[in-house]
Amino acid sequence: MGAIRLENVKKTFGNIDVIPGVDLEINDGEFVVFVGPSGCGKSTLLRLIAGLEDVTAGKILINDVDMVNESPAKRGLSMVFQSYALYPHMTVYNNIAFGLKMAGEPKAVIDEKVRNAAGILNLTDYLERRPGALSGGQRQRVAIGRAIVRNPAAFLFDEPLSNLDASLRVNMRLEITGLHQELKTTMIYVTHDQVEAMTMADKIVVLQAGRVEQVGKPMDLYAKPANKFVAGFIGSPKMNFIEGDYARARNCACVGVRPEHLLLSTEQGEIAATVKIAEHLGAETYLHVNADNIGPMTVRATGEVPLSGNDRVWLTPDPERIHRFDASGNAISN
Amino acid sequence: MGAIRLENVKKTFGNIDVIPGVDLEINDGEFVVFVGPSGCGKSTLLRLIAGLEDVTAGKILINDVDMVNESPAKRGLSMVFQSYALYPHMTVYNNIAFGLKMAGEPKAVIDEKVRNAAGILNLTDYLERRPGALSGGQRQRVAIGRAIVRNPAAFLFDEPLSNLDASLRVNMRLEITGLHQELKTTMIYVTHDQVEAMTMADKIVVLQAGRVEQVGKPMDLYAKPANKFVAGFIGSPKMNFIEGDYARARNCACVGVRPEHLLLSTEQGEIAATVKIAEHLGAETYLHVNADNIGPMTVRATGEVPLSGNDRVWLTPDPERIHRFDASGNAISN
Amino acid sequence: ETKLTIATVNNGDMIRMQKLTDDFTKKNPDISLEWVTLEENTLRQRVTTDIATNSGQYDIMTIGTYEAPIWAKKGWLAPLENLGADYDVDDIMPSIRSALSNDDKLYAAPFYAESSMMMYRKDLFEKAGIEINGRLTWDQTLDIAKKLNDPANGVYGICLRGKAGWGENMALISTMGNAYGARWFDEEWKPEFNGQEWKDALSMYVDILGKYGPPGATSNGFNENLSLFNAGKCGMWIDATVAASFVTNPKDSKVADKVGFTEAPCAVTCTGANWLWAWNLAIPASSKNTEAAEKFIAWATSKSYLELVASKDGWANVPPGTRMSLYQNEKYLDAAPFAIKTLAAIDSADPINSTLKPKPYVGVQFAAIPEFQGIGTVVGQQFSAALAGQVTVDQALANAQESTDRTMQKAGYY
Amino acid sequence: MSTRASTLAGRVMSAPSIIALFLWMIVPLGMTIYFSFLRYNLLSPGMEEWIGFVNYKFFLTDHAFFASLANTLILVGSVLVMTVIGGILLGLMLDQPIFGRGILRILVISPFFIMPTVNALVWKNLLMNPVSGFFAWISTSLGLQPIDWFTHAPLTAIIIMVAWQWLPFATLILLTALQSLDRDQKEAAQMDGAGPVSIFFYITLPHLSRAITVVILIETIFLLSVFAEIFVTTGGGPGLSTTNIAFLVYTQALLQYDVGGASAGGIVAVILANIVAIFLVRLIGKNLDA
Amino acid sequence: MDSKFKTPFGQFAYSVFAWIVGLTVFFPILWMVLTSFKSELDAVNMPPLFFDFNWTLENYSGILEQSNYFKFAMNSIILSFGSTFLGLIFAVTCAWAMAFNPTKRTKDTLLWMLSTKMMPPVGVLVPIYLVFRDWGLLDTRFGLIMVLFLMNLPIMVWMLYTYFKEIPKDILEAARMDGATLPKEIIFVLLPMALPGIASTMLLNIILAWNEAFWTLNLTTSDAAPLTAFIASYSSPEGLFWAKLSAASTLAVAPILIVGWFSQKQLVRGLTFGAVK
Ligand SMILES: Nc1ncnc2c1ncn2[C@@H]1O[C@H](COP(=O)(O)OP(=O)(O)OP(=O)(O)O)[C@@H](O)[C@H]1O
Ligand SMILES: Nc1ncnc2c1ncn2[C@@H]1O[C@H](COP(=O)(O)OP(=O)(O)OP(=O)(O)O)[C@@H](O)[C@H]1O
Ligand SMILES: [Mg+2]
Ligand SMILES: [Mg+2]
Repeated sequence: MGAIRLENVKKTFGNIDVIPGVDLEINDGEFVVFVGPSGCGKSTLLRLIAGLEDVTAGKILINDVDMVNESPAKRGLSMVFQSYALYPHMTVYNNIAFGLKMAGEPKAVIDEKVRNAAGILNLTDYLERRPGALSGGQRQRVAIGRAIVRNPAAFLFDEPLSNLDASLRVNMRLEITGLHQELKTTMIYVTHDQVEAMTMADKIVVLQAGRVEQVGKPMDLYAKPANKFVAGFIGSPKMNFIEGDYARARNCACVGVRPEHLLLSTEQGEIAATVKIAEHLGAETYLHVNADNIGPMTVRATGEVPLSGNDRVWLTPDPERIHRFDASGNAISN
Repeated sequence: MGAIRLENVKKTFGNIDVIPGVDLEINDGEFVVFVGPSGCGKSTLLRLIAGLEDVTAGKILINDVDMVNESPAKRGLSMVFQSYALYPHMTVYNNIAFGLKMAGEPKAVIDEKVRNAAGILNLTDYLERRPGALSGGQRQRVAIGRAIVRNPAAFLFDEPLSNLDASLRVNMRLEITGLHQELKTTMIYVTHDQVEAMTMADKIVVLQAGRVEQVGKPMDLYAKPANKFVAGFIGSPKMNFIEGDYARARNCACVGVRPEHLLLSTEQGEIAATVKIAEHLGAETYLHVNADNIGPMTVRATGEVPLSGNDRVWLTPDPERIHRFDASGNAISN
Repeated sequence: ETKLTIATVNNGDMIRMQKLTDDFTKKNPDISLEWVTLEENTLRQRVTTDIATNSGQYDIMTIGTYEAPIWAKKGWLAPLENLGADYDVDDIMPSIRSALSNDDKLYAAPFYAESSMMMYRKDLFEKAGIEINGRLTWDQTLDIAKKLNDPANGVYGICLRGKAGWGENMALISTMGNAYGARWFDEEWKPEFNGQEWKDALSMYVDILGKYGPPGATSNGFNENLSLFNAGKCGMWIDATVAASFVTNPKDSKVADKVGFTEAPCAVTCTGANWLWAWNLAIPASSKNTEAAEKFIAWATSKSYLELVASKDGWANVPPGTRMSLYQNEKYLDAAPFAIKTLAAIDSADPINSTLKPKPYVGVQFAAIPEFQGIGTVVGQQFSAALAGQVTVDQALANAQESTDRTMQKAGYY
Repeated sequence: MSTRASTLAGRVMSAPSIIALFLWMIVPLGMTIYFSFLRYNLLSPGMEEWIGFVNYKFFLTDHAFFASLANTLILVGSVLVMTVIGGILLGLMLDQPIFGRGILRILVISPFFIMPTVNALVWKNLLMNPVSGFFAWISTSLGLQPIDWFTHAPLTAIIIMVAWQWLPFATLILLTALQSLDRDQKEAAQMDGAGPVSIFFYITLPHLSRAITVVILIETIFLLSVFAEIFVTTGGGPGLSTTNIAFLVYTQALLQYDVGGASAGGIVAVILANIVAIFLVRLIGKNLDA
Repeated sequence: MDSKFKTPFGQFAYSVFAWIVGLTVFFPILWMVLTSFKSELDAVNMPPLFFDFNWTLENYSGILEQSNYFKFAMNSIILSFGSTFLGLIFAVTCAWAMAFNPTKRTKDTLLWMLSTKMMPPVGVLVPIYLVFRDWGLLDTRFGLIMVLFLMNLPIMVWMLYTYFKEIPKDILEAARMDGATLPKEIIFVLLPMALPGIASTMLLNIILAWNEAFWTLNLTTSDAAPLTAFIASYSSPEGLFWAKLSAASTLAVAPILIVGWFSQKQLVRGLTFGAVK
C-alpha cells in the first residue's frame, strides 16, 4: 500500500532553487518514472521523498500522512541506489537481512524473508558470497532484494541500471518490470534512458530544471508531447525539428517529425536531402542526412536500406504524425 | 599508410593461452572492429599490435615490416584508451603535444599540428584547460586528438566510448566515423557494443576465447553468420534459437530467427505464443513471448502494436531469413 | 607499608646499591623501594622540576653538590637530623660536609665523592722516557701529550672532556681556569671571560685537546673518554677520581695494570685545579615519608654499607670519597692503589676558596647559583665550538661573556 | 545527507574532539602567554613579577635565536629533501618485482618504528663514533680519515639520523601513490614515445605531487620539534651548530629553568610554526582537497 | 608492461641491488641487535666483529636483573594502546562528522587541528606540569594516556577523515533507509568498511605513542613510566656500555618493531593520508 502525494515541494541548496515547487500524485501500485536531463533534480526529488534530504517547503504525504519530519527509516520506503550501495563487508544474506535486523525482527522471520526474496531474485546460490564476488547484475539483484524484504510502501530506484552494460540492462529491465507485476508495489524509478522510461513506466514524469514538464503514460508522451522539450526528450533517435519557412508554411514556429515518421524514397518526396552517414544495423537503418534548406535530419528506416554517403534521397513526413510548436515551444494541437 | 598483418600471433599469460593463434589481414585505410564477449582477448590482441605486450609467438607486420621487436613508439601507431588515460596534470594543449615533444619536433611544428587537430575536434576553446575540467565527450576528443597529431599508420581504439552515456555515445560514434572518412587512416576499434560494430566497421572481426570466429562486412555477418555464436552475437535483440522438433523438421539441429524477421499476427501463423511483456517504444514494440512448445522468444515489431501481457499471438518466420545450424553450431547454407 | 620512590643516576655505584637493597628491606620490612634510574641530565631536570614545583613525587633524590646548597637555602630539602647514633657524621670528609650543609645542618648525605686527577699510561710514559716529578703544569702536560700522540697506532696524547655541558667540559675547563687564575664572576657578579686568565686557559685547552686529542673530542664526555682509555687509546686522561676503579678493573679495561695516577696539572696556581663533586642523597621537603627516607639514606651512606659492598664485590668497588675512615682502612688501601691520590685530591678541593682572586660564589667547577646551569651550558657550548674550530678562542670568550652578562642581567644580579 | 538531524549529529559528534583539542591548546597556551610576561624562574618560586616584553626582547635579541632559527630551517628543509627524494627512489625500487619483496619492504620501513632516543644513541655510539664506530671503520678501510661527525659536521649528522628515521614514512606514502598510478597513463606515454626517464618526469612525478605534499606536511609538523636526537647526541653544540628552536626553548626551560624566557620562546616558536603552517596550507590548498 | 626485466637474470640482478639498498637502510638496526649480543670489549673492537664473536646473553640478563623491564613494557603497551583506543573513539566520531556532514569550516577546522601539533612541547611543559600536579595526574597512566591521545588526535582525525571521504555516501544512506540509527550506522557499516584505514590509523598512533619520549619522560616517575624512561636509564652509564646500551635499545624497540613487522601490510595499505585518489 503506497500512495504518495507531493504538495508544492521545494528544495533549495544554499540559494540555488533546485526544485522550485513540485506537485505530484502517485497512486498505489503505480510504476512512475522520472526522466529528465542530467542535473534537472530527479535524484533530489527522489531523495526528498526518501527523507535523505529535508524539504525546504511543502508536504510529502505517504498514504495521506505527512512524512516531512519523519526519519528515512520511518517512512517505510526502500531505495535502490545507482551504485547499488551494497555493504561490501557483509555476505549477500546479511546485506539483505540488515534492514530487518535493524528493525529487530526475530531471527526466524528474517531468515524466511531473506530466503524468500533470494528465491524471487534467483540469488539463493549466492547468499554466502560477498558483493565483491558477484557480477554486476547479481549485485543489482541484491540491492533489489534488500529493498524487497522490508515490504515497503514504495520502492525508490535511482538510475539502478546505469552502471550495467547494455545487454545486462535489457535483462534487468525485464526483471524489474516482472517484479513490479508480481509485487504490485508502488515504484518510483529515476532514469535518463528513454527506453527504460518508455518500456517500464505506467506514468512518466518529465522534469526539467526542477520543474515538471509533463506527466503521462509513455505512449501519450510519445504521441502528444506537451512541448518541444518533451518531444525532443522522448524517443530515440531524437525528433527532428524544422523551423523557418517550412514551419511558417504550417502555421507554427517549429515543426517536429520523428525519424521513424519520415517516409524515405530515392525518387521523390517533400524534402530533398543528401545522405551524410548511413548506419546499417541490419534490422533497421539510420540515415543522417543534410536536408536542402533545412539542415541535418535523421531518418529511421526499417530493414536494410542500400544507401550510403552522398546519395540523394527524398523524405516525406507522415502528415498524421507531425507535431507543431509555437514560439515558446508549446505544442499546438492539430 | 597502414596495412597490418598478423601471422599466427600467440599470447600466453603464465600458462593460460589467451590468444591461441590468430591470423588477420587489415588493409590500409580500413576500419576494422573487434567484437566479442568480455574476456575474449580483444584488448590483448590490440595491445599486442600496439606493442604494449610482447607476443609469445608469431609475427606482426605493419606495412610488411615485422614489428614484433620494436617498442610501441616505433611502430607508428596511436592508441585511444578506454579510460582515455589523459595526463591529468597537463593542459589539453600539452596532452596533445606530448607525443610530438617526445619525438623532439620543433615548437612551431608542434603548435601547428596541435591547433590543427584541435580544430578538427572542436577543441580549440579548451586548449588551456586541464582534463579534469572537461566533460566526458571532450575528454574523449582530447584522447583522439592526442592520437591524431602523431600521424599514425593506424589508430587503435580500445572501447573508447564505453565510459560515455548513451546519447553522447551516439554523437561520438558519428564523430569517429566522420573522422575516419576524413583521414582515411586505418583504424582498429575494439568494442562489445553491436551497434557500434555494425555502424562503424568496414570489417568486423568476431572473437571468442582468443579465436577469430568470423571476419566480414557487417551486413554479411548479419545476413550470413558463420555459426551460432556469431549469429547470436550480432544483432539486437538477440536472434531466437529454436531447437527440437521445429528444427528437426527443417533438417538441422537449430533454427535461428531474428526478432525482426518474425511476422506478427493476432490471428494465425506458424507458431502460437503468449505475450509475457510488451515493451512499447513508440517507433517499435518488443514483445517477449512464450511460444508454445518452444519457449521464450522475442519479437520486434515496427510501430506501436496494441498488445500487452497474456495476449495470444502467432508468429511466422520469414522463410528467406531463417538460419540453420548443425549440431556443432555451424551454419548450414540454405 | 611505606613506599619510597628514589631517583638515582645511572652510574655503577648507584646501580650496585640497587642490587644490595635486600639488606635494607630485610631490616625494614615495612619499607619498599621504587627506583627511578635516569641518565644524569635527565635526572637533574626531572628532580629539579619536581622539587621546584613542589610536586612531591620523590622521597629521595640523588643530587649533586651543585644543587644541595641552593635547595637547602630555599628550604626545599628536609634536614637530615635523625641519621642514627652509629652514623658518625663527623667521619664525612669535611670539604664535602661543608658543601652539603647550611646553617650547620646537613641537608644531603654523600653517597660517593670525587675530585679530579690525571690517569696516565705508565707503559707509554716509560717508552717515551717521561718521568713525573711533582705536580705537572699544563705546559708540561702539553709537551707530554705531544710526545705520546701517535694516531697512526691509535694512541692519542691526551683525552679530555669535550662534550658541552656544565657538568661535562665546563667541569674540566673551570678547573683549568682556576689554575690559570681565572674565575667565573668577580665580586660584583660580573662574568670575567674577557680577562687574560680565561684566554690562557682556553687556549691551552683548545691547543692540547685539539692537537693531541682523539677525533670526535667535542662529543666526548666522561663515558666516552672512559671507553677510549680502557681501549688503550689515551696516553693521559684527566677526569674524575672515580674513574680510577674502572680503569684498573681488568674486566673492562685493556690497560688495567698499566695505569698510573697523579694530580691534575696546575698553571699559575694549584688552587682549584681539581674539582670537587659528590652524588648525594637528599629528601625533598615535600616528601611524606621523611622518616623512612632518612632511614634509607642512613643505610646507604653508612660505614656498614661500605662493608656490605666490600663483602660482596670487594673493597675496590666501594663508593669512594665520602668517609675519612675508609682511607684509614688497610684493606681498602690495598685493594685501591689510587686511594691515596683520590683522598689527596678531594682533600685539597675547597668549594669556598677555589680561585686565586676572591669570588662571591661557592663551588670549584661551578657557581652554586640557580642560573649557573644555563650559563654553564651555553658557555660550554661556546668552548666546544672553539674546540671544534668553529670559532676562535677570542670569539668564544666574547660570546661567553656576552651571553653570561645577559643572563645575569636578566636574573637581576645587577 | 543534509537533513537537519544529520547536520545536528555532525555538530554533536565533532564537538568532543574539537573541544578537547581546543582546551589542550588554549589552556597551556594561555598559561604560556601569561608566563611569558613574567620574570619567572622555576628555581625561585614566589618571586614572579610582571616584566612586560623583557623576555621577548631577550629571546629575540639573543644571537642564539637566529642561529637556531637557521638550524631549524636547514634541518627541516634538508630532511624533507632527503626523505622525499629518497622516498621516491625507494618507492620506485620497491614498486618493481623483487625476490622477497615483502621482507625487503619490512626492512626498509623498520627505522620508522625506532624510538628517536634509541635512534640517536645507536647512530651516535655504534655508527658515527669517530674512533670505534662503524663508519670510522669503513673510512679507515678505504684509507680515509674517519669523519668526526659531531665535531665537523654535527648538523649533517643530526640530519642524517632524522632523515633515516623518516625515510620509511615517505617511502610508504610515495609507494602507495606510485602503485595507484594508472597503468593506462604510462602506456599512453609509451605510445607517445616517452622513455623511462620522460615517463618519470612527465607522468610519475606530477602524479606524486599530492603524496609529496602530504609527506611534507606531516613531516614538517614533526620535524619542527625534533629534540631527542639533539639532546642525546650533541646537546645543541658544538657552539650553537645543532641548536634548533625546540632545543633552544629547552635550554631555557630545563637548563636555566627560566620559565618566563622559555614561555616567550615557546610563543615565538608557535608563531613561527604557524607561519610555516600558513605556507603549507597554501601548498595544500592547491594540492590537497582536505 | 608490468615487468621491465625481460630476462630472469635482469630481475635477479635487480633484486640483488634492491636487497643491498634495503639492507643498508636496515643496517643500523641490524648492527644494534648484533652488538647487543657482544661483550663490551667486542662491541668496541676494531675492526668491527660481524658474526664471529662470542655470542652472549649477559647484557640481556644484566638488564632484566637490573630493571623491571616488563613493568616498563607493560606501561608502554597500556599507554600506546590506551591512547589509541581513546583517540579512536573521538576521532571516528569527529571524522565521521567532517566527512559526511561537512560545513564550510570543516577544512579550516582540520588544518587548525593539525596546527595544534606545531606547538613545541618544551614550550608548554611547565604549564602542563603544573596542571598535572594540581590535578594529581603526574605519574599516572590516565594522565599520560590523555596527553598522548590529545597529541595524536589531529593526525587520527585527519587520517580517518581521508578514509571516510572515500566511502560512498550512498552506503551510509542505504543503512539509514534500512533503519539503522546513527551509532549502528557507524558501527555496522562505516567501521567495517573503513577497516584497513582504521587499522593503519591505529598502528601509526601506537607507533607514535610508543616512541613519544618527551611527555612520557617528563610526566612520569615510576608507576606510569614506559620504555622511553627505561632507555633513559641506559643511555650513558659509566664504563663500556655499548653492548648493554644495544641490548636495552633492542628491548625497548623490539615489541613495536615486531608489531610493526607483522602488521606492515595494514600500514602499507592504509598509510596514505588521502594522498592517493
Ligand atoms: N548537496 C547539494 N548541494 C548543492 N547543490 C546540489 C546538491 N545536490 C544536488 N545539487 C544540485 O541540484 C541539482 C539537481 O541535482 P540532482 O542530483 O537531483 O540531478 P539529477 O537529475 O539526479 O542528475 P543526474 O541525472 O546527473 O543524476 C544539480 O544542479 C546539482 O548540482
Ligand atoms: N596481464 C595479464 N595476466 C594474466 N591474464 C591476463 C592479463 N591480461 C589479460 N588477461 C586475461 O586474458 C583474457 C583476455 O583479456 P582481455 O583484456 O584481452 O579481454 P577483453 O576481450 O578485452 O575483455 P573486455 O571486454 O572485458 O575488455 C582474460 O581472461 C584476462 O583475464
Ligand atoms: Mg541523479
Ligand atoms: Mg578489454
